[in-house]
This record gives sequence, structure tokens and C-alpha cells, in this order.
Amino acid sequence: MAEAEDIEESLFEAPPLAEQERMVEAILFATAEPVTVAELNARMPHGADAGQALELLRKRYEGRGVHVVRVGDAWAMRTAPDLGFLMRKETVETRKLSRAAIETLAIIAYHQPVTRAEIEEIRGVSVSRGTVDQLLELEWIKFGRRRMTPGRPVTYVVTQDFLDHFGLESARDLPGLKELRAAGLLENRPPPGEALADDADEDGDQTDMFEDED
Amino acid sequence: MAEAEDIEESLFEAPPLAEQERMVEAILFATAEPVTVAELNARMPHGADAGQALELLRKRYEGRGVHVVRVGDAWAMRTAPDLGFLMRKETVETRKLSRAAIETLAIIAYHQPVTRAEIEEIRGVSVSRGTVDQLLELEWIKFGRRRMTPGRPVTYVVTQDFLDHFGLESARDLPGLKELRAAGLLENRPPPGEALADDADEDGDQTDMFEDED
Amino acid sequence: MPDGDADFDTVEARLAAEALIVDVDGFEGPLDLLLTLSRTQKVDLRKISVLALAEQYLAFIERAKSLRIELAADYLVMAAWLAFLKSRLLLPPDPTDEGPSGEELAAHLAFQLERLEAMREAAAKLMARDQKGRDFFVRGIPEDVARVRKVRYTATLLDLMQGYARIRTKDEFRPYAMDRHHVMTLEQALERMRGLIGYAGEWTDLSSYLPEGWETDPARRRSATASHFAASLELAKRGAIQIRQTETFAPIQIRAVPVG
Repeated sequence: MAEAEDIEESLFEAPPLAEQERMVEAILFATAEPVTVAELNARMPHGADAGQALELLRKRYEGRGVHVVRVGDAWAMRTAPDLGFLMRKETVETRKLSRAAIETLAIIAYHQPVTRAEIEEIRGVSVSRGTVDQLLELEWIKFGRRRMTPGRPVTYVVTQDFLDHFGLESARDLPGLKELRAAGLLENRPPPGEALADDADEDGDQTDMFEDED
Repeated sequence: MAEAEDIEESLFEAPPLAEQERMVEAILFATAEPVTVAELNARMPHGADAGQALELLRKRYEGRGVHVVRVGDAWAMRTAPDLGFLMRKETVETRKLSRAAIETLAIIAYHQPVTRAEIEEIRGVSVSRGTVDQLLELEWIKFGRRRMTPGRPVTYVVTQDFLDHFGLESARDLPGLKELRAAGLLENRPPPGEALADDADEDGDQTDMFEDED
Repeated sequence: MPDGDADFDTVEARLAAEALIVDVDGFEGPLDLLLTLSRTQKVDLRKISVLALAEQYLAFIERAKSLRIELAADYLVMAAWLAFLKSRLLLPPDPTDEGPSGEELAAHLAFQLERLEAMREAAAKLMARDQKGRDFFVRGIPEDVARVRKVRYTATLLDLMQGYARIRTKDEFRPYAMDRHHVMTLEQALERMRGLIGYAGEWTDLSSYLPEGWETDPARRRSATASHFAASLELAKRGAIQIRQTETFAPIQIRAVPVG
């Protein structure tokens, strides 16, 4: 009986950690898109702990020409940014974004989830359909949950592709985010006089930021 | 003069070998085709020795999940051949059972044990081999006893898997026609006046039908 | 604007003012223009004089008008609002007046400007980051991941019940023969023959037992013949009828077993 159990156990035993690390390495290496820990675990043998193997792998690649980077809840291998100069040949000329598109993208990233009306309030001009479409097409933004305010407007949030493109681990790592929040500059302050009417609307806005999206 | 030469020399000094190795690593990783040593040298800073760096890199990746391999007279990085099995991604696609299959299954559940001819009689159309095979394959139905009638036709009954899937303790827990009607599941109202008679009819139907078989 | 000239007494200021006017189309609305104007105050945005800014903006609008530059409506709306704000800021507060004070309105405008400025800086920082495909790169030769597709079929109890309900309701008002096109089952034939056989004291061709509408169409005829033949074998086995066939391929005849 004890023997049978032993056999069964060894049959389902996870491979050694070093081997798991090799597996994670191979999978991340082969895939251009970031891979989540859940996907890694699903592809690896039963009992493997991709998270732990990933941590080892990440350390191994520290300081190398290729890095293991975190992108949201996924992982990917990317060349070290300081070697970009070697790669000029590989550079893909991306469509230049308009100033409006860049600002809109930044507002979505820093204020997410954010409605079109809020973007317009911050920029002081209306947001053209084309600007949002362009960002959606690049898959840098996507629709978030609808805001629970009258009209239930859609919100926009940034995507994993956005994080991947700008080498961000998460939206929390946006440059200067903490300072902006501390300075109250990520608030959606209603104009004086409209305070009461708007308050009910926008309430909970900035405290919820990122929380319900992650 | 000598000083100027020194400066010039250091300006064009090759980076340390470890740094060259990083460069080769990044180039091999990011380039879409295998790269020759000559191409590596052309892309790397003046004075670098790509061949030597490549040799170091190849050794570093020995036994890892990724190998540096020679492809003709060029070099590339590839996942280790023994990990090829990880490069399969299993996607499970969930599909709704066809209407014919659902109806056939329903008839078997309500009338079991039931022959193919009886299913056809109830459905009013012939039952394709494929439909029955699919249900057998799903292990939602199985063969029951042969009917003691001419031709000794096989009967079908539902399985424990079926009960598990639909959260039923037994096939007798299936709601009767009267309950279906009460729940609004009978979209078509029977012609007035026939409702009562039918109800009584159908209700006894599914409990008694073929009772003598089990 | 009488003191407009005083504002533009240096060449530099004049050039700057002209640049603004020439570029009026380049501004993304009044807030953008206000932000640009506020930079001429050369102070931290938090210490900006909104009153001075309002005056700058109004002067700008006046000059644009005098140069017959078409201004979009929102520029004029902002001008009207800033004129109102200016009067609020300059006049002593009227205690009977409800609504926000001039200071509150000014503070909000300053906040809006500061927030827009902050977002512009954030956008610049974002674009200055290392970017994929420019500073860092993905694997150049992604390996094909073989996709193994597995199909799982599902159905809910509701599907099942609806399916069953559908069939049973269909039965309720449709004569079932209508649904059966070319198939006659053994059970069906047996049922028919049981009813008919009592009347068959004489040898009768089996084919004459075929029901109406099943004798002509070949598919229907084949099915009916087969099921009736099988049914008659069954009835013969039970001892209810007798069967005979005089020679190969001759008509098959049946009759009820004579009583007694």
C-alpha cells in the first residue's frame, strides 16, 4: 500500500526547480507576447510552480543582454534597453501620435478609469473620435467598466500592451504618479458652484482609482 | 600629441568581453533571422570580437532552456529541443450542444430506456448516427438493455455523468411537463380545451413509459 | 484696449504676442491658450495671478478681434466668463450674492491649468520612456506555439428542458404523420397490423397492408414494406398470423391464424 502510494507520488511529482526554470525560460523565450503565471502553470507539468521558477529566472537574467520583465500580471523577455542602439535595424517606424493622442493617452493612464467627459474636462477641448479610435487600434487603451453615474458612461483604461510598450510593470509604476496624486492633480474637482450636483456623480472617483481594475 | 592618441584609442576601444557577450545576446534574441559573425561584427562597436563573445554566450546557454545554435554559417537562439513539448498550447473551446443533440438527450432522459425508433417517433424526425455517437462519446448516454420486441433493438439510458453534469440526483428529478409549463418553458400554448387533457396525459407519460423495462 | 500698447512695448513681447495671434489656430482651445499665456508670468503655476491672466486673455481676444481673426465661439465664451471673474475679483464681495466667490472660481481655474500642465509633463515623461520596438525589443523569431484545440460540449438543464418542451409542444398540435417523411418504424407497422389482422381471414398480399400515401413514393414504400414485413414476422412468431411465399420474389401473403 505504502509502495503504491510512493509510485503514484513520484508519477505526479513536479520536475526539479532547475528544470522548471528551464521550462519557463523556453516558454518566455519562444513567445513574443507576455505570458501570465497561470498560462505558464497550465503549460508546465502538473505540480510545477512557475512563479518560483520565474523569480529564479529573473535573477539569472539580471544584467544580461536580455531581461525578464513583468508586464501587468504577465512576464516577457525583452532586450536590455541600454542596447537599443545595436538594434536600429530592427526598429519599426511607428505611426507618430498627435499631441492630442499623446495627452489623451497620458490622461487615461494617470486617471483611469476615466470617462470621455473627464478627459475633455482636463484637456479643455473635446476629444475627437479619431484620437480615441487610434489609441484603441494600437490596443493601448480599452473600455473599462461603465461609470455608475447617470448615463452610465463608458470608461477607458490602459491595456497590457500599453504597459509592455512603455516597459511598465503596472499602471502604478507610471512616472510621477505618486507625486501627482499627493498634489491632488489626479482629482476630478468639480467647478465651484456645481459642487453639490456633481459631487454625487463623481464620488468615489479618485479613491477607486486602479483599485477595481486590477 | 601622445595624449590625443590615448584619447582616440580609448574612444575606439572595444567594450569589455562581458559587454560584447551581452550585445551578441541581445542581437541574436531580437533579430528575425540567424545572424552571421560578420553581421554581428558590423553591428557591434569598433574593435569588438563577435566570434569570441559568441563562443562565451554559447557556453553560457549550455544546458539552459534556450540554446545558441549554428544555422548554416549564421547563429540563432532556439528553445532546447527537449522542451518542445511545452510549445503546445491547449485551448479548450466550449461549444453548445446542437439542438438535435439536446432534443435527443432530453428524450432519452425523459423516456429512458428508449430505442432509436422511439426517439424518432417522439422527435418526429430521424436521429442521425452522429448525434447518438456524440452523446455516447460525451458519456451522457449509454446502451441499456435490449428491448424484448422484434429486432431486439438496443435502448439508450442516461449515465451518472449526465446526472452529475446537470446536477440531478436521478432522471426522475427532471421536471414534468406541467412544471415546465408553469415555468413558462412551453412557449407554445396548446389549443384551448386540450390543455387539461394533455397535461394529465403527458404527466403520467414520462414516469410510466417503458416502466416495465427496468 | 488702451493699455495694450504698454504691454507690448518691448520687441520681444510684441513678437511673442504676434506669435500667439498667428498661432491662434494652433491652440487647442481656451484652456490651452490660457496655459500658454500663464507661462509669460514666469512663476510657479500655483502662485499664478488669475486676475492678471484674465486680463492677458481679454487683451489677447481684443487684439485678435482688432486683427479680424475669426475666433471660435468657445474662446468668446471663455472671454465672457473671465470678464465676469475679473469683476468678481475686483469688486468687494456682495453679501447677498449667492454662489461661489471670485477667489473660489479663480482657484478652480488655477487648478485646471495646473492639472493640464501636469498631464502634459506626464505625457512627455511617458513618451521619453524606453519604448518597445525603439529601445527594447521582443524576440525576433517567435516560435510557433502549436495550438491543440479541444472542444468541450456543454448544455444546461434549462437547454434540456426547453428542448423537451419544444418537442412535446410540437406534438400537441401537429398530426405526427406530418413530421414523418420517409420512415415507418417497426413499432408503427406492428401497431397498424395488430388492428388490421383480425379482418384478414384470407391470404392477402402484404403489400396491400401498406398505409395510404406510402405505396407510391419509393423511399416511403421501401420503409413501409420493410417495417410491415418485420412486423408480420413478429406476428407470425407470436402465432397471430401465417405467412407464405410461393416462390422467390413472389408476393408475400399473410392471413390471420384461423380461430380454433
